[in-house]
Amino acid sequence: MDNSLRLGVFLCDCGNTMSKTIDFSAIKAKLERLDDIEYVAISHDLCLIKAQEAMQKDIRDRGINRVVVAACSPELHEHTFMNVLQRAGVNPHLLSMANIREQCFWTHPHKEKAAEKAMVQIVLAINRARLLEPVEKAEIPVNQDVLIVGGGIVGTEAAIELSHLNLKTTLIEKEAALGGKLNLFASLYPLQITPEEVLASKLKQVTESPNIDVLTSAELIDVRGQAGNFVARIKRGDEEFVRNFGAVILATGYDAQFASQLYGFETSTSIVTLSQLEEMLKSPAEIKKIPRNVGFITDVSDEHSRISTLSALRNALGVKEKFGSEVCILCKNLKVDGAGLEKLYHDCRNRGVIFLKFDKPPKISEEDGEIHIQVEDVLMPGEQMALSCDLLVVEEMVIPPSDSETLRSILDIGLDPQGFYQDNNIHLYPTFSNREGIFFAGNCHADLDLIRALTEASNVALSAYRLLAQGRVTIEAENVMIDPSKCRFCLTCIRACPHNAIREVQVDHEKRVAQIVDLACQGCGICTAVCPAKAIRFKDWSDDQILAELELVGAYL
Amino acid sequence: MNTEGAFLPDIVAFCCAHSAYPAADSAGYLRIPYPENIRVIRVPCAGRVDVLHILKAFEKGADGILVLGCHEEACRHISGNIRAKSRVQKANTLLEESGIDGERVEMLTLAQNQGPKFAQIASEMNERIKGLGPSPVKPRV
Amino acid sequence: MIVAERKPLEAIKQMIAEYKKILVVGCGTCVTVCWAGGEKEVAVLSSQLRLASRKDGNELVTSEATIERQCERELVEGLKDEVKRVEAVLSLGCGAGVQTIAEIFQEIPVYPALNTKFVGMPQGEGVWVETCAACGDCFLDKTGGICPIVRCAKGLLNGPCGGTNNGKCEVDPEKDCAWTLIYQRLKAQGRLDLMRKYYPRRNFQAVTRPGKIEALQA
Amino acid sequence: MARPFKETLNSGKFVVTSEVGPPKGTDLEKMIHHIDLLKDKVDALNVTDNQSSVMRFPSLGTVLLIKEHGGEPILQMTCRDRNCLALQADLLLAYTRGIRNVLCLTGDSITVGDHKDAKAVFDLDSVQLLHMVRTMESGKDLGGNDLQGAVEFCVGATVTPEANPIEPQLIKFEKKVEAGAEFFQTQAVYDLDNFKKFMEYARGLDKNIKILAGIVLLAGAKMARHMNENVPGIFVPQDLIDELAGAEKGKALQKGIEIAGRLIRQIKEEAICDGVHIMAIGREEVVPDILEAAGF
Repeated sequence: MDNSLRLGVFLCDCGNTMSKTIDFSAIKAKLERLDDIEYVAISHDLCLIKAQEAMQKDIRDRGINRVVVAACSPELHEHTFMNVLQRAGVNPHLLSMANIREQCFWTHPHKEKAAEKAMVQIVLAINRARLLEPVEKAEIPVNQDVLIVGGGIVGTEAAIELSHLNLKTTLIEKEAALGGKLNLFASLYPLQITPEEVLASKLKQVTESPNIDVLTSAELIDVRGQAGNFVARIKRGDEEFVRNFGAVILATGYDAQFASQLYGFETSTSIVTLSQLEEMLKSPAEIKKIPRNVGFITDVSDEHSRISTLSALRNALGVKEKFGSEVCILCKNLKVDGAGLEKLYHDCRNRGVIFLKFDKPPKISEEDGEIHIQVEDVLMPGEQMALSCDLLVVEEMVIPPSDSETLRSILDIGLDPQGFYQDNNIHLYPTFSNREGIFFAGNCHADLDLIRALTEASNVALSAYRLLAQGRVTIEAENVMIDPSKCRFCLTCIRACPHNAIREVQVDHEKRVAQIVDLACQGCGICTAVCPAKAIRFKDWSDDQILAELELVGAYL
Repeated sequence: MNTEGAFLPDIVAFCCAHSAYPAADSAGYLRIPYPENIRVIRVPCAGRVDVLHILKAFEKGADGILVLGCHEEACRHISGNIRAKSRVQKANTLLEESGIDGERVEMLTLAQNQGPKFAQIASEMNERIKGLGPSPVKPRV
Repeated sequence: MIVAERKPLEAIKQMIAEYKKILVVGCGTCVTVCWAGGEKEVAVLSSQLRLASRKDGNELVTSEATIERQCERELVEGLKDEVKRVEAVLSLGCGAGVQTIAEIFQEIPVYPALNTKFVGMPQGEGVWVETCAACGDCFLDKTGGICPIVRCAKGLLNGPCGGTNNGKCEVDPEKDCAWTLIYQRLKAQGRLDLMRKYYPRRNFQAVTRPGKIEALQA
Repeated sequence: MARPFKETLNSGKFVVTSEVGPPKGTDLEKMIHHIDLLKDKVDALNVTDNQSSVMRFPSLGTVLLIKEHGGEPILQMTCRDRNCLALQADLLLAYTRGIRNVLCLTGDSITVGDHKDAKAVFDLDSVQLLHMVRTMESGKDLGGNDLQGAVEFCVGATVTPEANPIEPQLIKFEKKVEAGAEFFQTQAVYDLDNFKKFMEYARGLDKNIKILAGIVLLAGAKMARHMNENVPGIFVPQDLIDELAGAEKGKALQKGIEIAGRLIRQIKEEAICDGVHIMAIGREEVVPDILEAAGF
């Protein structure tokens, strides 16, 4: 067949709803007079299979090589129509859409103006269609092994999930044993199971799985490469070795730190942190004097942390159970939005724990091992209440793990303003990093209770599975492409790419240029816009196509 | 362009496909009207918008330009919205140099579900550009 | 790399005020890398000039070309046909590029659109700093690889002046005092003896203007 | 006739010098008045060279005037405005007209002055300038050519004891000593404890170097704060600022004179260094008051 343009325009009046305000056959007649138009069809329901089959047949029978659909928003059905093109034997990227429903008829009540605008939008879509380029698919092999950094409960759970999915993992942990924070917990309320039992059952699964290779006292030194083909250097004692992975999961958890500057006092024998209390609860026999009155202070930092709330509540119950003391929890806010947390709160109340809500931080003084607290309950403004206890438990700030900055620079990923890992887009892709093939799970990137964190472990395992399960990935080859003859290797794009998807390649023995890694590219087009040599072409969103949509500005409306 | 004698500006809105474009759709779902003379151009990220696109839009007759991207710290492509912001600043300067009021270009952020906000932005821009009058470099048709 | 900066549009407009057709020429080497004169900047300037001319009631016609290196005769000669079609050439090259074009197309006026600033390196996105004065008599062996000739506002060779201000330069508090940096680096390397040495005045004629280098034929 | 400055320096006497700032223009009346006022009250008068990069009546012309009026002048030479040919030629002239003292400085940056776009020369730096004088004394010029008739000068240099960081400044100080500086004039000092530390270091380096502490007259709390914020290497302690601020209205200058006098007296009584150099910056007429406040 010759290479001439043969455009097919498919108009959809959305179940006759739009044809009430506009004469579709008039539009059709106008369009038919334009150059290169092979076919114009009016449909009422292009979103239905039957209409799509007809469309597919029209494309095939009439040798249409560019398709314009004027219908609803591409956000809804762009993929649908791309599939139609695919089935009709036309490259799916040769589709151009005019959004005449959401962004025209539904929003512009003035009939004539809406009709006029629809026409402009269709003509623009046609002009854009002329400039479209095919983007071919390609398959590339990926390494199926997964590296999990952090052998706490979340990392361990992710490894177990992946082993069930038959993917091999290397689980590296900087401490000498797996388990992380769970080793320090005295209880797991509201769960009835103990931390020891949870860990024992998980570790058994890990040991029994042929798919999990555990490296304790090990750390990640360096990672090169891209999704599907990461090359990691791992250090264990004096030994350093290299392993290849297709994906990396970070589950490095959090650290807890007592912020004395926030409280204005230091810890002592009568003032302990939640972590110290957990130690006491784990071995109550070692305690010289069981406290009669225990006070908790939480959320002084105003972070409304789930971890802190959960920790205060379950340890208050722990104190009741192990020491039988009177317990009072002073808080600014409690975050009880997790599964079972509301019940945990009620359990505390039912066991006699008193809650006191403050707005201004309480005044604390210590005298002969006795703690005096002055606090104003928000329900009784203006009234200073005086309490005393022989053990005061203070919350700790949840801070990023000490190695997060190191891992950030090794993996070239982002940190949020607090220093936790930065999600790609917190709403859309909560477990994705800014880089393809690198995922986050658990408290290293979000404030989660245990159940949520374990859910994330499963989610992240599935995300890795989706990427690696087939051992090869279908990608869109060279949708964004750097012309090696125009590239000046100025590094602008490499520095600007938010997904770290551009690498340098050697063209011949002397010339090096930047090159897009198709699997890692997420199609934002930032590189295309920043290139000072205009050497980067984004086929789906080329300058020509964008400029084509600027034509006729001023000519119609 | 000028149907009833009154000045109807040509406004181009470059809309990020992850935020502002669905927001414009959402205005449609909610049947919230905004001026017809806003032309939405879908881009994969506000960071795709080049200063050249903005300059050329004026060459082609635009009276005002909006670049609409994701809210800060919620950009689908991490830094695309921040880049768009600084690029619009650059475009303001380049346009001022050419004798065109830099106020004709603005970068704003939106979330997918902010249909009413989109309509409000579109209407406000329309009023602002009406106030400024036609672009001084509008080609004569 | 040579670092340049676009002249203000007003200055460029005045240079080319009398012409209706101009060729805007970019250079694909240093000035592309420093975002001043690559294909992108050629397009931006051309667009700006067209807009400005239309604003003034004229219609300037611009054509655009970017060649690999404006300072090479053979590469500039490739512009022959395009130059014939215009009244003037506007170069977004460094001073060497402008002069090469002017030398080869002597019949046509050639104007500089850039100010060639210095030899430097990038310091973060979109920021370049001067690091070499092209003095012709490199001094870096004595200063731990930090050039006081260009990075000290006064180009001193024997240590800081009295204007060191918390390690910054009195002339510009944004800029580091080069001699503080040199001191810190040499100290870290255990080579402070280099700083204690006396250095006589440098040879200001190491490059006799205009500079010229003749290497043996390869 | 005034005693040659070199003799004064070596006499063991507590040395006092002051400064004359030439005017912009040819009306020299006020400056001549200052010269006459001060020439017999201090051991030498020092003339600034286009101070703060502001173009003025030349230093060389002024030292000749001082000489005519019977004072002992010190010629300040900066490297900013002249290349080594001009600097050498000026010294030849100065020597033939009886000038015997030179203070070698780098010079302020061009950009702080009133000809901001002028070319800064800096053919030499201050250490090289000291070397230049010594070379000329040996009968050669910087090009290695013989001079028909050499020169001989008492050469001084400057140092900033409050520089931050101080170490690079001290290395340069050592280089100036090695290059043959016989006396040093310091940047303004107010914190004498810190200055004592510097002096300890300087004495350890070379006992024979004469050091004159710089005394800049504080005309008020505002000026003190301004200097703290804007002049590198000057630190006015808070108690002095408070003292100035607490002065009665219209009496701030008087307080400044009192403070300067007190500092000088303490330096002299505790023999912290070899003398002082008083910089009254535009208020030369009160220098006698400062001296009086200091007990001279």
